[in-house]
Amino acid sequence: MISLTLHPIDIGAAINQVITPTSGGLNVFIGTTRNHSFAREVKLLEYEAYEPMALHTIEQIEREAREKWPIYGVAIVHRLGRVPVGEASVVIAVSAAHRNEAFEACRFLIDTLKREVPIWKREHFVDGTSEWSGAKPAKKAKLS
Amino acid sequence: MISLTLHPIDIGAAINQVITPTSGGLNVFIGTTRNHSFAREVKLLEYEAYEPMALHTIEQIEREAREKWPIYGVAIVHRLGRVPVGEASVVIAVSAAHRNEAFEACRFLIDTLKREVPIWKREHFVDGTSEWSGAKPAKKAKLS
Amino acid sequence: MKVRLKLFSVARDLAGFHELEVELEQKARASSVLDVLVQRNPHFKDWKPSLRIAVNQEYVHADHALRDGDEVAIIPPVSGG
Amino acid sequence: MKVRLKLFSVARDLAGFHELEVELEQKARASSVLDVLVQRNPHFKDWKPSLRIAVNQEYVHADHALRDGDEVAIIPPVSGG
Repeated sequence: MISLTLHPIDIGAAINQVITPTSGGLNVFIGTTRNHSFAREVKLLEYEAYEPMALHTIEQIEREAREKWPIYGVAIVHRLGRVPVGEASVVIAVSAAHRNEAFEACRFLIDTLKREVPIWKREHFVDGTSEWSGAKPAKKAKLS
Repeated sequence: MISLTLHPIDIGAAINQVITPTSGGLNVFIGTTRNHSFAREVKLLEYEAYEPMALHTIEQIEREAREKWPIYGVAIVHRLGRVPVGEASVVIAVSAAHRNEAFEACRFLIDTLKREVPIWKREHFVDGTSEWSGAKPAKKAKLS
Repeated sequence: MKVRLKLFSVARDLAGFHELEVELEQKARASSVLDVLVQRNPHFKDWKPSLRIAVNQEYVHADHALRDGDEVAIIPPVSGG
Repeated sequence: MKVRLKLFSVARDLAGFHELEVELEQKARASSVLDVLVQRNPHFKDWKPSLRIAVNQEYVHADHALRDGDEVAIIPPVSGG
């Protein structure tokens, strides 16, 4: 189950999707909006995606994980739009016969998602300003 | 939140307990009953605990995890009694500012729980027999 | 040839548009679209090293040969998760 | 002195009881309760190397000195999770 959604993620549904009668261990990663970023107070995060490519890239990394580990169920759900503090922006659930594969595959999926999938996070601060997360030019650009 | 329960574990409740406004990443391990064990068909697992010591030992390993990693919320729930195939026997949820600590602490908690906490699993097979999981004497005992 | 250019995140803010049909010379490479963007806004020059390019929803190298009708996306450093 | 002995899992099955008050000599060690169990059922001898002992809900070494009123638990290899 791979999806992008504008609504709060149903974490329980994602988890239930990946439990199979053959699975003994399940690892789940949940990314949530936290109330600060580099000492600045965050009000909410806003995610945008290049949606078809994001889905396609998530499918690729799921395939890659399945080649590396004998895993059974995989659910990857990313929320788009505004995500208030304390709510989930991403849920990745992986089941396997044994816990080691579930942990390793889940870690691989979130690490690779964060590096490869075309989704961007805009941080909205309590002081009313906002900026794209980590967006800095190679050389300091004079942005007007 | 640490608990032992005879009832199905409310996974969503355990997860919601550990989300704090300061947490950015949450890792959850869920152990479920699988339908086979060393090629034998399993009907259900039955857990018993030395309850006060199990709770006390889980508290100790949570404290140990908190000394090793800067984690925020921790929930550890273990089910006792009969757990049918596909249902959760244990749920461990850990939140932290960043995913690395959440993953590492969660892995430590389940690994240590499985090694130290006085809980035992009896496997009930589809063929009607049952036995304590992994129970073999150092030398082969002639059990009557 | 013509390609459909898509910009996201900070690249879109910098360019001031999200989508544009761009006319390129024959034998254009993926990097050619970056040159077009730099012509329109010199600030893109500073961003060039951190931008990735996707053609028809796959990441490509800068020297990837473009074809008429391609969808070319400018991918600033991603920050999902 | 008297200690309260608790057995679990395969140890309970082997002994045939879950709890028992046991009379031990003064200066008894944790391992003394294993000797009592072996006396009652020789099969315990084969299990001895894999049994851990907890006194008042803490794991102890075999030479831990027992005290009157202790709760002594025989902990076979655990298998929770």
